[in-house]
Amino acid sequence: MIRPHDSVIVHTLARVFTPIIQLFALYVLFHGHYSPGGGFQAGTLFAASVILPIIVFGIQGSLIVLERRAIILGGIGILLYAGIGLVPLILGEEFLNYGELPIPGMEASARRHWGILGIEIGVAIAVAATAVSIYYSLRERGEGEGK
Amino acid sequence: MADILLYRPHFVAFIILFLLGIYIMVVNLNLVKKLIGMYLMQTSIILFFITLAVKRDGTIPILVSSATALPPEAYANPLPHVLMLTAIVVGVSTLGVSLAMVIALYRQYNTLEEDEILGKMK
Amino acid sequence: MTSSLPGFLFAIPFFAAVVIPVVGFTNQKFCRPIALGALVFLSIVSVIGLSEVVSHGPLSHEFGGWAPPIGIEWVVDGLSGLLMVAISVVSLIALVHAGPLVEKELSDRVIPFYSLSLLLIAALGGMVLTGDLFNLFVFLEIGSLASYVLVGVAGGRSLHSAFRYLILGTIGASLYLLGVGYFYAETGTLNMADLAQRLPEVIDSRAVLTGLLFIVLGLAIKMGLFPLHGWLPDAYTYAPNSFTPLLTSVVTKVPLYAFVRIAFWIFGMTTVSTQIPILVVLGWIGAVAAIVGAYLAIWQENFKRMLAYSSVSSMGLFMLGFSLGTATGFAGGLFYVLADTLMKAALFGVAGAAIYQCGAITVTDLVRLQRNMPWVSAALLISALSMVGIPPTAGFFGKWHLVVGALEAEKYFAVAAILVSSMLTALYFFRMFQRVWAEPLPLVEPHVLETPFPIRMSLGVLTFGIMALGLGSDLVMGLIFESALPNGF
Amino acid sequence: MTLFDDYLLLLLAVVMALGAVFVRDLFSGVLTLAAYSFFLALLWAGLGAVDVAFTEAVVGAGLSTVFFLVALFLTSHEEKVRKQLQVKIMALGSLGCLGFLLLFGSVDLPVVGDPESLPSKHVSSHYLRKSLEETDTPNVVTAVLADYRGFDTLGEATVIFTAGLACWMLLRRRDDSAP
Repeated sequence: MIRPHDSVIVHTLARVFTPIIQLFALYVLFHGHYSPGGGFQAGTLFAASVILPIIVFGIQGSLIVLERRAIILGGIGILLYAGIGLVPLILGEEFLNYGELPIPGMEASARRHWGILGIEIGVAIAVAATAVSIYYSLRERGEGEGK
Repeated sequence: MADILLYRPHFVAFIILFLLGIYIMVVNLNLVKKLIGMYLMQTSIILFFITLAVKRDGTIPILVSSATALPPEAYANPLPHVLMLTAIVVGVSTLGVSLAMVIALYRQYNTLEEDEILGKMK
Repeated sequence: MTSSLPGFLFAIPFFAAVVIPVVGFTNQKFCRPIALGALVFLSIVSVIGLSEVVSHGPLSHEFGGWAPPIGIEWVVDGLSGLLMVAISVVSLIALVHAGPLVEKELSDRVIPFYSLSLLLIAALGGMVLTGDLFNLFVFLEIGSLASYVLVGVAGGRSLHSAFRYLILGTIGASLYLLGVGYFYAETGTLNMADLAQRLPEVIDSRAVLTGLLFIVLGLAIKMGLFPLHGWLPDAYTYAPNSFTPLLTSVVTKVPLYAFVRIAFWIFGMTTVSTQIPILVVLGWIGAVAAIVGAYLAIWQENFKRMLAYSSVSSMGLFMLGFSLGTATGFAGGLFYVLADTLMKAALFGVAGAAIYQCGAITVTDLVRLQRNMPWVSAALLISALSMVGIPPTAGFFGKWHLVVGALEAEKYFAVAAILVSSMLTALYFFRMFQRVWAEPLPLVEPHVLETPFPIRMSLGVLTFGIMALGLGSDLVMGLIFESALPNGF
Repeated sequence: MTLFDDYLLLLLAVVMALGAVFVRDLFSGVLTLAAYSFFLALLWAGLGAVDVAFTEAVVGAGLSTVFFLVALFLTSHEEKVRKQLQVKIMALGSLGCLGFLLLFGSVDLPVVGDPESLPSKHVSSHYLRKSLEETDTPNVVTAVLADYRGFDTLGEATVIFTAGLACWMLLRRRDDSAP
């Protein structure tokens, strides 16, 4: 049984760190074109920012509404990724060919730039939601059953 | 043979980690220990690929200003990095699933030792 | 020829798999129609793909619009098109069959069952169609994760066998990835066609030899080839009945396909038979596997376990056929793979139906089928005759072509192995016939009814398929000879 | 990065790996594994693979450790010791063959750090030359990951989605109904 921690220091640190981690995750996501990082790392960091409060404050204090729906959000992230890929396929080009995305007024390379950003957001959503979902699944027994 | 051991430390470390990982996965009867072995095996393969990407005096594969500023020889090879990012994700996914199996097995048999589980099945 | 058709072959099952959990949460009833609809659609598209290949030559699709060595391409040629048709059609039938069983066994897990099954099918399709070694690894892992879980979801023994499958499967996948790394280190490319061009220059390198050995070893674990089949009997026996037809018919065939693709298309016939003579070794392993698997099957009381060892034996026969080194042997091996896909789906479908309807687990229990379940009994009879190799079933023609190929290659040990394994197979299936049809009914007969319509229909279609493949064997062999043989024959 | 640093980090990583394997208490083992992961991340940053290092630090030392720890909290953390000499000898024998094969194949591998080796030339030089022009992305790893080999990345996202579904399927309790 995982019990919530009751130290004030831990609580305060968790409160302070959660938004910082989220901010860093957003930076990693949107700056992935220029520096190390990208959708996957951002998603994992975001998942960490959701998991940290659950570890510290206990599962009751968490976004319990997420619990079973997290995996749906993961599916939506993947649908975003694959949907961006599907648009060119339906237009008669190749799957995932962002150069052929119907964005007006852009060079092919710029379209690819924005296409990459779009799929990175999809990956970030999918990874964050799925990691949280795995975490919830793994500790599901922690609720009523005890040990 | 001897010069490999001296001049390819990465390769030697890779062999040690890889064989250690498989050995633990096959021999150890504790389910979590098996997964620790699996983690070692997967990371050792990442080590193998990353050393393929190294170039002497090469910098990280983020281009400076314009593509023509530096020749390709000046950057580390990005392809193995990409492959290994995927491999890391595959590794953590496999780990998640296998830990779920371990927890489910523990719920049913109340032990993490494979021989005890086999004993309780009979 | 570039075409968008392979892209749709990926997109159809993939989108369906991801949409199912999203939609399924509002109403669980949507899952099954979405899954079956997607598979019908997939089957149609893959048949169209195969006919395009036969009339116009291979189709390729460059993902992201990048030409092959830079990007990833998918290729539908004769071999991959044929296997794609087999996978999509058989998995459609297997999921139709699974319907009533899922309601009974996994009623609270319908959503993930259909979603993971479709992910598995999408991954198998990806492994068959991809022209890139690393892309193959990614799909290998998706498919493996899905099948580990679907094996283990019944709990208890199935969970333990799934854990062992996971451990061994991960070792196999890692060995495969390592082999790809060795190839990459020697050639600098991951694309199969590009690799085939660049490998001859470095074929004497020890690293290439090591890489090939690792890949063969890894795939051999995944396909359950004889000395490395440790995970297979338990997984086949204890997996939930709703999943076994899919697991046993296609999941192990696809790593075999990957081996064939790498050995015959990347390395080429002459290389693997003379310069790096792995075919000789694999031929002997196949012969031993065919005999030992059939011998072990004789001693099994559990029906599913008996079939599992029979699968080990079949895998040996495929390997034997591919290693003969003649066109007839190769085509015969491929034909037998197609036939076995149908036979295993039918036999495990019967096993699942028997457990569902009257709890018949052992071979002796099957006696309960004889009077009240004519459809299931007929499917059992015909698919078992096909396993033994009685004309005019598909199994007979498969073995016939294998024997002809072995005689052409003058490999008499192969002929002997095929005949001995067939005789042992006949032994355990005839013993089963004797128990099921020759013995009187037990006095207290439990009230047993015929199975629900989806099970009956899918078993009927599979039985019909076995007969049709047997009667149309000339047509299929002609197709294989025309468009699915590698260069060098 | 000098060779000396590599030696040091590799040595530390191997020692940590041995520790993680041979320590009896599983909690200590998992935490040692996190340290192992951390040293590997440092090593990869040193070898120029910054993206991999970042991911290893986040996933290997972070997420994997969290998963391990949760699993250990919910199960037990004692490892029982027992003798199984026969299995060990057989395993050591076959692993010896594998190790010999690895050493045998390594002789012809390209030298570490050789810019003229084949893997550094053929496909990868295209990425390094063209990615800024073709995809407008200076980080070549991102460009290759999300565009040139974007299909692999879709597969990667699917792998983790599969794992999420898988855990959900395995661990939900029987009495749950779909929400």
